[in-house]
Parts: sequence; structure tokens; C-alpha cells
Amino acid sequence: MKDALLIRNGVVYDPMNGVEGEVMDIAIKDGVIVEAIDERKAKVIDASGMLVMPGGVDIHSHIAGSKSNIGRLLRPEDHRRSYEPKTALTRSGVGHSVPSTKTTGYRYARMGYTTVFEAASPPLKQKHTWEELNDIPIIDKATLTVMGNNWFIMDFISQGRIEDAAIYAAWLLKATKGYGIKIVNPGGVEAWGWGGNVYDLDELVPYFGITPREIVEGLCKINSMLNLPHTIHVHVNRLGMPNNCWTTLRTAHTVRKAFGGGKLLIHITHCQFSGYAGSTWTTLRSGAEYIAKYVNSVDHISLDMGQVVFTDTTTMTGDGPLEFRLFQSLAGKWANADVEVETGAGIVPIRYSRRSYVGTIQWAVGLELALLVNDPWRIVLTTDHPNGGPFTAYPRVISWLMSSKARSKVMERVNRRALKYTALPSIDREYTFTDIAIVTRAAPAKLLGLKRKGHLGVGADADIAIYDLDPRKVDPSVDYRRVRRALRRAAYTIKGGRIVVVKGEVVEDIPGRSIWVDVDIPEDKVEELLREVKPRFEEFYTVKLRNYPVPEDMILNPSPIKINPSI
Amino acid sequence: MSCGDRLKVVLITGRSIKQGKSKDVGKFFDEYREAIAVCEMNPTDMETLSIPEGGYIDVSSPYGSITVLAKPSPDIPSGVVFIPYGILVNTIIPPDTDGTGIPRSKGLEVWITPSAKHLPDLKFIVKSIGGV
Amino acid sequence: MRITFKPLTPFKVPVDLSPITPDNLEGMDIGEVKSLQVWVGSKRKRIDEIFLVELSEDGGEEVAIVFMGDFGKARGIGSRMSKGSITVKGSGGLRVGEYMRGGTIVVEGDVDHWLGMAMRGGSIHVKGSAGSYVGAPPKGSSKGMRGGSIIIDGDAGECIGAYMRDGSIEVKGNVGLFPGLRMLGGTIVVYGNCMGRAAARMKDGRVIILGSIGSILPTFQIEEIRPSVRGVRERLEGPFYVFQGDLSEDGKGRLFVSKPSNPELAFFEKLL
Amino acid sequence: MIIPSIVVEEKAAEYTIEDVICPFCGCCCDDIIVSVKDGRIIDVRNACTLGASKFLHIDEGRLLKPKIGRFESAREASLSEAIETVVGLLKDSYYPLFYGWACTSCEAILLGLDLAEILGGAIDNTSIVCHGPTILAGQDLGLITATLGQVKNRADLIVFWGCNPLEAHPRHIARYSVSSKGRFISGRRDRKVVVVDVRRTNTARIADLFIEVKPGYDYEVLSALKMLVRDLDLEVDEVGGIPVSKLEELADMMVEARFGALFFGTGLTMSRGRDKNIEAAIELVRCLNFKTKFVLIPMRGHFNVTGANEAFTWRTGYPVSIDFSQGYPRYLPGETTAVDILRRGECDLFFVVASDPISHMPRRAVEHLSNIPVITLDPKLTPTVYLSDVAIPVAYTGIEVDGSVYRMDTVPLRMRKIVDPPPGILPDTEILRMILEKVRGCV
Repeated sequence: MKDALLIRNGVVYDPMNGVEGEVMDIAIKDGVIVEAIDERKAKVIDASGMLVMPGGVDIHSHIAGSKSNIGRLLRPEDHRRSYEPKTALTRSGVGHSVPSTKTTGYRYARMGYTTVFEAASPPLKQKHTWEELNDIPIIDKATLTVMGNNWFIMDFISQGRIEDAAIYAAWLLKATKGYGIKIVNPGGVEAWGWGGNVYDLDELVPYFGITPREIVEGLCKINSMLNLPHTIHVHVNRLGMPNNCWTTLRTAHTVRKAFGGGKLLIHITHCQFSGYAGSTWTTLRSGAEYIAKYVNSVDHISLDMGQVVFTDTTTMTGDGPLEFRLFQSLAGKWANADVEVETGAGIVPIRYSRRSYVGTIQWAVGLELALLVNDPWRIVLTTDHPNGGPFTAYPRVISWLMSSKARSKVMERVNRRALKYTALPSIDREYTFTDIAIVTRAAPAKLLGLKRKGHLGVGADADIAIYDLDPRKVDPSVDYRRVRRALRRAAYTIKGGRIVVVKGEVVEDIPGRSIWVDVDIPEDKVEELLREVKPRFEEFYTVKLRNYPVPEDMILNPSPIKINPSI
Repeated sequence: MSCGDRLKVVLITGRSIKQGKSKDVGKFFDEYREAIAVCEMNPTDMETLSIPEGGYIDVSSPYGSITVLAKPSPDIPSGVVFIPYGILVNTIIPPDTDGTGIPRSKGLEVWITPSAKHLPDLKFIVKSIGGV
Repeated sequence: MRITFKPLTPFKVPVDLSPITPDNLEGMDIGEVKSLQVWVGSKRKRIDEIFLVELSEDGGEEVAIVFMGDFGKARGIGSRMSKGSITVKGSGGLRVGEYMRGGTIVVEGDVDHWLGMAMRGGSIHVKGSAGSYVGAPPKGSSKGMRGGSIIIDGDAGECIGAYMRDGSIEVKGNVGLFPGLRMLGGTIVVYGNCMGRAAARMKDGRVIILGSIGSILPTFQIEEIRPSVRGVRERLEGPFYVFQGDLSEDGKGRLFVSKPSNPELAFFEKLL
Repeated sequence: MIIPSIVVEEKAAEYTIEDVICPFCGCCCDDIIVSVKDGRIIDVRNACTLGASKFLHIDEGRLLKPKIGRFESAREASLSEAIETVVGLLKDSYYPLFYGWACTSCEAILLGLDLAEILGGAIDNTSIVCHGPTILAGQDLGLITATLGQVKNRADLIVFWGCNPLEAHPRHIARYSVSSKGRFISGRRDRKVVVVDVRRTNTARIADLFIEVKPGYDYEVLSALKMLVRDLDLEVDEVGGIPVSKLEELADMMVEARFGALFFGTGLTMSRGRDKNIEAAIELVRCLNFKTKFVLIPMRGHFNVTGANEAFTWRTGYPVSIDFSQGYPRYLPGETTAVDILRRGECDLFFVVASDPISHMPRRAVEHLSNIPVITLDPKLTPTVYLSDVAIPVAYTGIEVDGSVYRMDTVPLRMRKIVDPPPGILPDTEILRMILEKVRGCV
């Protein structure tokens, strides 16, 4: 029996299937989890006394594409202090906050993560994103396609042609092999094309006769017309500015008003960066309580943390004006890269300091969000890699979530004044292993609509993380260091049924799969629309319509998901 | 600055349309050699050295000397000469990069003198680089 | 303790000598020294495969390392050293004294680029000439020289003392463009001529040019003329034109340029 | 797919392909129409004279068989013999230098990086001798840039500094800059054009303002402009041969522009100051962004030199000049840069792909090649091929083989095969893969 594997006696956490720390066996055949296998012919992993979870799923991480590469180019000093020599089995690489491609895949796999979503890719540069993703080993990958400042989408919405906007969006996803709709500072990045920004949901985007509210509502509608597996994924206006928690709440609420509750409609990403109260930087306050209160009272919104960790890192986002503001205050390096018709990008290195007032508030806001939102299925652990810190910091973040003692330890050394304006010292909630399994695996897989990820039921992809940690014996609240250490280096990572990591070292360098949605729009409708679009497309873009799509043969191990839209 | 029949000038190198066009045809064809073995200079500088139109000059730096065709160009200021990129001009470019990785290919001070020599054979130059 | 390294044959490829420092060799016997490994191109070689090594006990406790021969292809001599001494009887290669914290390095020949890269302390004396980026941080970093002293008897290349924050660099010969680029503090003295653009984008610190300088950047303004100025270990006689800059960076640095060596700068006197 | 990536209309033995991407300069124009008859390109439309010349002359001056031996002592060899020889030389090498990569696909570049990593050599691309300083400056300050469509749709001021697009990037002006039409700009009359150069180039003739700078004084001029843009006073009357009043005029034009674009070329990167010139340009553009919108775009030369930087960066973290000798990527200009490695005579093997360093590096640097083996993969008989100990012919990327490339503004494009290469000639990716497999077998 080829590729048969049996994980024996692990302490399994599989929240999607209601498994909370049961000792059980997991059988794998041909890359998927099966009911049972012939034990005599299978390779057996003895996982007794070990924590077994589905492979980690990262819902939002900047790992590939134009922006990441500018970040790498910008930071030779980041690479010099973090490098990994080649071994007999693996390739070399560098980078603390912006690791090179091979290293990115290895480091995720070492932590037991097996699926990662590149958070923002402009369609025009999507070929670049896929070339880099092809070069990232082991993990499965997908991308979110940036649409919130796309001229054609904005024009169609402002003309009231919502179905055409939906067809265009579907074509964009198909042409770029994207997975979902990403909105970055709707309208604001277009205004950055003139050096401006928009600061309010109802401010008009220059020359487009449309407001951010209309863009968000329009794309939310489109998202449901297309039956996409994930909701719209929104980086709100005013991100990274004081007092922006109200913009966040109004953005979340506007889609509820338009489309009602009862199902998920919007994912507010790296919510920490848009969770501030207080009108200026010097009077900055945490706005996490307001956001958590809202999230707890509705059912249409999910979040990811965007946790800040105290380290030297590199911020990168499609939100060009945000990075310019950051450059104005830090006065160090600043890279900008506008993308015609679609979006922009900015990159600024940053050091989050414990001693700084703002840094402390930011650190607290992320944790408050995670601890105050009651339903772990609607909050995902991220650092918005590398914006809040590199993804390698996840075990640290997990230790803060699981142990108030770990948080107190940090709080002893942060800016005291800042702490007064956060709720964190008064929160004593501690995540359980089930909670952790939810916010790092099950929830992101569910929110993304990945049916075969984030759980260990029969038929799921055999992406499994095994940690040398016995949850029955270790109290994470006390022994958080042990938890942190174990999660940094998985005892085993299994990807698609193959053992890729043993004792925190990569033992097999395999390519991962490339996931996208293939939205099945009737061809004649698309063709008709593109016939109309083509002259304007070629007037605005500097490439021909024919040279714009990503050819499927560029993509390694394609794994498209068929979607039937309601158009 | 002139000194007898020598003139000290600033050398600029760059792409020319003729060089760009002929480089993809073949670098051992006469067309390419003619495209790179040319030195554009201000007509007054040519007069100073009494170089006739279509005359050859030697361009020398501490690193070597090359023979090229002098071509008058009023668009080039006096005291500056332009030679297209190529194996010829690289003979006289200093190899030091001052820690930047790039040689200083523009703005080098060189001496020009009228020449009695002919255009060099490019194969001969390649051989001399290769130690023959 | 004095340890001498003599190459068995001239180097053909880069050789990384950064492990051979007084800090690392302290307390080793000759056998241990010989079995150390260094990178020769892409291969790891034992020290005794490429060097003739001699150890003598003279000179007391302190470790004195002597490199005999041409080390033009060497990398990182004296890397991160904090004590003892290194003498190179010949040329020294790249990154001599990188991240140095203490001790002394003397190179009798020339050195290539990145001498004293991001140095923190100690002293370096090069009797020949040095390449570019003396004391500068490696590309991309802005943490330059923060202490120690560098003396170069010959010439030096471009961008010496880039991003320098403290310490001193003295060049007895001429320097290329951009001495004191983006300097934040410390002192640079050039006894010879400078090709120009001295102290470009400096925020603070002092650059002193005793020879001639091609021109002064338009981002500097003349402040005064001073008869003499404090150098690193002596007073330097002028008179000097004193410029403040770099104004485009709101800099408060000082550029001192010898008046006698630069008659073409006389027009600045009208501005005083 | 609804829109096929290429339209092919077949007419007997003749076909015409539209929307072909031009494999000449960094403009990567993607609207070329190529007609093919009997497997040969017979007509090229839309291309500039440089691009058309390349398409139409691919069969001339070609290397058709692998060769072993230098100069006249070269002999024809079979592909397998040539590859065996290459692998033998690579195996014995302590510090090979891999160089070139600007005129091939990213797929080939990644294989080159594989090879350099496995063998512990150094690898560099040709950008180090053209826009290397742009990269260096970008590493210290960060580039403030945009794709060319931003310029086409929005720019009302275009400055060409030290570049001559009419000769080096002939269609740039019509497609992307001066007379391009976009959403907010309807063409030349909506724009002001400034040329700054040391000589009155052809491009200067189409400018509204030409500023002639003394050779080697760009840094001073850029510094003065930075002062003026920041409303600081200059004490001098002229800078770099330009009266301050003229600089004030330029500074005002820049500040008053709604969207300005500064294109720069090797006139800045190769002249006195090199990377510091670019730093000064970046600083100027930074200051301008406090007052208006301004971007800066390097005029990259070869069609995939930008791709070489991108692929190097994603794989190794550094865009040029990687040294793998210690098992991981290291980079320091002046140390790991190709010209310097050659100048110091430090590599013991030179492996060239898709480039002609003998023609384009200073002679004093390439003279080291008389001492060490030289291996070249190239479609044509170049001076470097002539000097090589082993040369293997390869197909033309973008004409005879498809591949991924990056335009000067980092927009990725996918080049398509148009005609078959001559019989027996393989893509460089195939040759590199064969070498790699054999090298893996013995390292």
C-alpha cells in the first residue's frame, strides 16, 4: 500500500469534528485521511503523549509577489542577521521579517502550518505572485485578489451595473487564478494615485463618483452573487490611524444594513491595525472593546488579529498612503510601488518597541481582540506577516493567548502609561488547546471555505501537525514556555500524507499545491463584457488584454475549486 | 584642455540606435564594428586637433588606447566625447568599482589624438584578452 | 603568544579568515590552531592545509597574530576582535577589522574595500592605501562606525566614514568622493586632497580636508574662517573655511576646508 | 479561457501572431505582430527598429553547434560531450562565477541560482553594470516607483534624466510616457517634458525644457533641486553649469505637477557618484511627495534584466551579486560583485548565460579570463563565445522558447514561442537542467 501512514495514540484536537483531546489513531492513504488502513503495510508514527492537530492554516500573510520582493530588496540588513545554510535536503535562504521563498515554506512547515493565503495580489502583477508561490515549497498556497480600487469594478458599480461588475470580478479571479476578493483601503489607494487618500466611508473617490461604502457594499454583493467560498476580505479605510475603530465598525455594519445578518458577509483583516480609539497618537487608546462588543452582538463578521510582536520587521501593504504616513513619522527607508488601474503598495521597515507608548497599545489591541471576542470561530490568529511581526512569532502569540502569566511577564516590561488605556491587564481569559486549534486551523479553514483543510475527518487532506507536548500533562497557563517551544518546532509535520518535518527539521522538500476558484460564468457573458471592456482596458493599461491573464501552465500543481455562481 | 596635438576630454559612453540594432545581428559583422568604433565630438574640438571628417583618432586612458572614427556632432558640448558601449571603449575603462560593483563608464577623463591607424579587428582584441 | 600564518601557496580564490582572531585563538595550542577550519572558496580547509603556522611564546599573555604574505584575496581579517593584535605583513583584502570592538590591527600593505566595517572600538593602522567604504556599515544598514580609530597612511577610496556616528578616521593621502557621507558624528581628517562632495548629507560630526577639494556641495553654507582646528590627536593649522550642513537634511555638521589649498573657494568669503 | 493567450490565423504555410512581447529592451512592448513563413520570421509590425532588427536577424551570426576550445582551435562537439566537459570543469572548481541572465527567462535564472548554490559559487546578473547603483540606492533608501500605466494615465510632467529613450527605448515615448494617452491625460499637449543630460540628445529635441548639465555634476544639481523643493536658499549662482534661475524653474515645474515622473538611465548610474546620484534622485522625489505626487522609474536595458533582479531577490533575498560559497546567500557590493571578483582574479571558472561580458566589462577585469575556463550558453557567436573553452548554442527566449520576463517597471509578462529553433538547438533551461542533474549526481 503506497503512501499509507498511521498516526497512533496521539492526543487529538479536531474542533471541527468535536474532538477535544481524545487519544486516537489517524489513518492516511493517498494523501487523505481515511477510516482505517492495513496497519501491517503502513508506516506508523507513534504519537503517544503528543498533541495532534490539523495542519495550520494562515488566512492572511504577505509571503509572495511584488510587495514582498520589494521588501526583500529593501532589507539586506534583515537578511544578514537571519540566514539558513543549505543542507543535503533543503535549500539555503535568508530573512528575518521578509524571508526568501524556500525559507518561507520551510519555516511554515516547521511550525506545523500547511496552508497559507497570500493576502493581497494585484491582478496585473499576479504572474509574479504565482512565480514566487511556485518557488515556496511544501505548503499549499492561494491568493486574494485586490479589487477595492480597480477602475473597472468602481466604474461598473457607480453605473449601477452590478451584474457586469460581478462578471468582471469573476473573470479577474479566473484570469489571475485568485481565490477571493480583497479590498484594501477602498478608494483611498486610487486617491493615492494623486498623492491623496480618503478618510471616510462617505467621501467621494476623486473622479470616480463613488464612495468607499459603495465599493464595499458592491463587492460584498458581488461576492455573494458569485457564491465565493470566502467573504470579502477587507482592509478598512483609515487603517493605522488613531480613532479608526469607528470606521471599522461602520464598514462592518454597512454590509449588515445592506444584506442583513444570518451569515458571514465580511472579514475584517488585521483588525488590530484598525482597532484604535483616541483622537491623536499621543492620546491613542485601545478600541478593541468596542469592536469585540460589536462582533459578539452580530453574526456576519469575522476578524483576524494582526497581532504586533516586539521585534524589527517590515511593513508592507497595498495601502500606499498609509506607508507614506508611516515614512513621515519614521523617516527611514520607504518604498512605494503604484500599480496602474488597480492598486498601490508601500513598504517601510519598523521596529515595534516595548517602551513605546504606541507600540504597547498596538500589542495590547491585538490580544484584547482575541480575548474579548467570545466566538473563536470568528477570530483568526495572524500577525499580518510581516506587518505586525514575522509569522515565526505565532508560537509567542499563542503563549500569550494561553497564559495570562505570559502576558503579565510582558506587561511588566512595556510602556506603563499605555497599559492604563487598554483593558488587557484586567482580562484573565486563557485559550484552551481547543481554542488554539480553532484560531490557527479550524476557523481559518472554515472562513475560507476550504472543505478539506483544518480538520481531521475522513476525506480531509492529510495535512497534520504533531507537537511534542502532552496537553493532558502540561498546563499551558503555567508552562507557557514549554508550549511555545513545542509549537515552534513540530515533532512531525505531515503534508498531503507525506512526512515533511521531523523534530523541527525539514526531511522532505516537496512542492505544495496551488489553489484558486474557477467561477463558472457562461462564456458568452464574459466574452460580451470583455468585448465592451477591451478598448478601455487597453487605453488604461499598458499591457494588452491577451497578455494580462496568468496562463495555467505557469502554475505548479494546480488545484482549482469549481464554483457555481448565481448569475 | 589641449596640449600640442592632444586634447583632454570627458568620455561618455552609452547606447546608440546603430549599436543596439547591430548587436543582435552579429558582433563580428562590420556593421557592428562600425557602430561601436565611432567617437562623436563637437566640431570645434575636431578643428582644434585638425581632424578631418572621416578621420581616425586614438582615445587613451591610463588603461589603454583605442582607435575610432571621429564623427562631428554639434549636440555634444566641447570637451566631451561620446563612444557607444562595446568591446572597444571597454578597453580604456577603469576596472575599479569603488565598492559599488559598477565601473565608472561615464565621465572618464581621456586624451584624444589624431591617428594614422585603422579600425581594429575585433577578433584580434578578443584574442588579446584571452591571452593569445 | 605570537602566532604566524604564512600561506603555503598564493590564494587563487577568496579565503575567509574571520575565525582567526585573538579572541578565538586565545588559550589554544598549536595543534588546535592548525585544526581550525576556514572557507577557501566553497570548500572547508584545515588551517595547516593552506598555511604554515608557527607559534612562539614571546610577547606574554596577549595573543598577537601575524599574517605574512599577500592577503589581497582574504576576507574579514580581525573580524569582531575585541583584544590582542593582528599584523599583516602584506596586503589585507576585504573587510579588514569588520565589527571590531577592541585591540589593534596593523596592515603594512594595502587593503581593499570595507576596512573597519561598522567598527565599534580598537584601532586600525594601514600603512598602504585603503579602498572605499572605510568604517561604513554593510549595504542596507545605517549603523556605521561607532568608535575606535582608523589611520591610513596612503590614499582611500569613496564614501569613507559613511553613516559614521563616533570614532575617528585619518587619511594621510588623498580620498575619493563622499568622505563622511550621511555622517552622524565623529571626526574624519584628510591630509591630502579630496575629489569632492565631502560630508554629503551629513547630520552631525566633523570632516576636515587639508588638501584641495574639487568643490563644495550647494547644500552647505559658509559660517566663518578659523585659523586652526582640533584634529584627532593634534591641532591642525589652517586657516580653514568652515561650512555647515548638509542643509538639505537639516544637518548641523561641520566641514573644514583648508583655505591655502583651495584658492578657488575664495568667493565664499564674500558671503561672510 | 475565453481570451486565448495568442491569436493564430493560419494561412497555408504562413501564420501571423499578434500581441507578441518584444525581447529587446526593458519596454517589453506587447503589441508586436509577427508573420512567419516556412518557420522563419518574415515580417514584424509595430516594433521599433531595434526590436524588429532582433526578430528579423535571429538566424544570422548564429552558433549552431556546441564547440570546445578557444578561438581558432575550437572544434565542433556533440551536446553530450560539451555537457560532460562542462560538468567536469564545474566539479573541479572552488569558486565558479555565473554571470549574465538579463536576456533569458526567469525559469532559466532560477536554474542558474540552483547551480550556483549547489556548487558554492558566486552568481551575478548584468544589472550590476547598468542599474546596479539603482538597486544599491534602493537598498539604502527605497525606490518610489509606479508601473508605467500610472504615468500614461496621470503624469502631467515627465523628466528624463541621463537617459535617451529615442535611441535606447524607442517606443517608450509613444507607449508609456510623452505622448501616451490614458484616462486623465489625453496625450502630449497635456504634459510637460523635461530632459536633463550632458549632451543635446535626440530626446532633448522633443522636450519643453532641456537642461544641459556638466558631465559628472548630476549629484550637485539634484542636491540643489532638493534644496529648492524644500524652499531652502542656495548661496551659489550656478550649479553644475546651470544657472540657479533655471533650476528654480524646474523645481517649480516639479512642485506644480499633479503627477510627475522622473525617468533616469545610465547617465545617472554610471557617472561620477553612481549609486549616490540615485540616492539624491530618490531624496528629491521623497521631498516632492510631501508637496505633490512624484515617482521615479529606472529605464532598464535588456528585456529581462528586471526579471533577473526579481528572481534573484525572491530566491536569495538579494537582487544581484550573490555569493553561495559558505552555503547561504551573502552579498556585499565591491566584494561579491562580478566585476570585482574578476578584477581581483578570484574566480576559477566563468560561466556565462545570455550575455557578452567580454564586450561589456572593462578589459582590465575580463583579462583574468585568460587564466581560467570559460563556459558560455548563447544563441549567437559573440566575442564571449569566441573566447569560451566550451560554448553551447541555445534558443532565443521570447522567439524560439517561451518564458517569464519582467518589464522595467516590474510588470510580469509571459513570452511565447513564435518559431522553432534551428534543429538540435535546445532552450537554455533544458541545457541548464541537464548540467544540474549531472552536477547533483556528483556533489
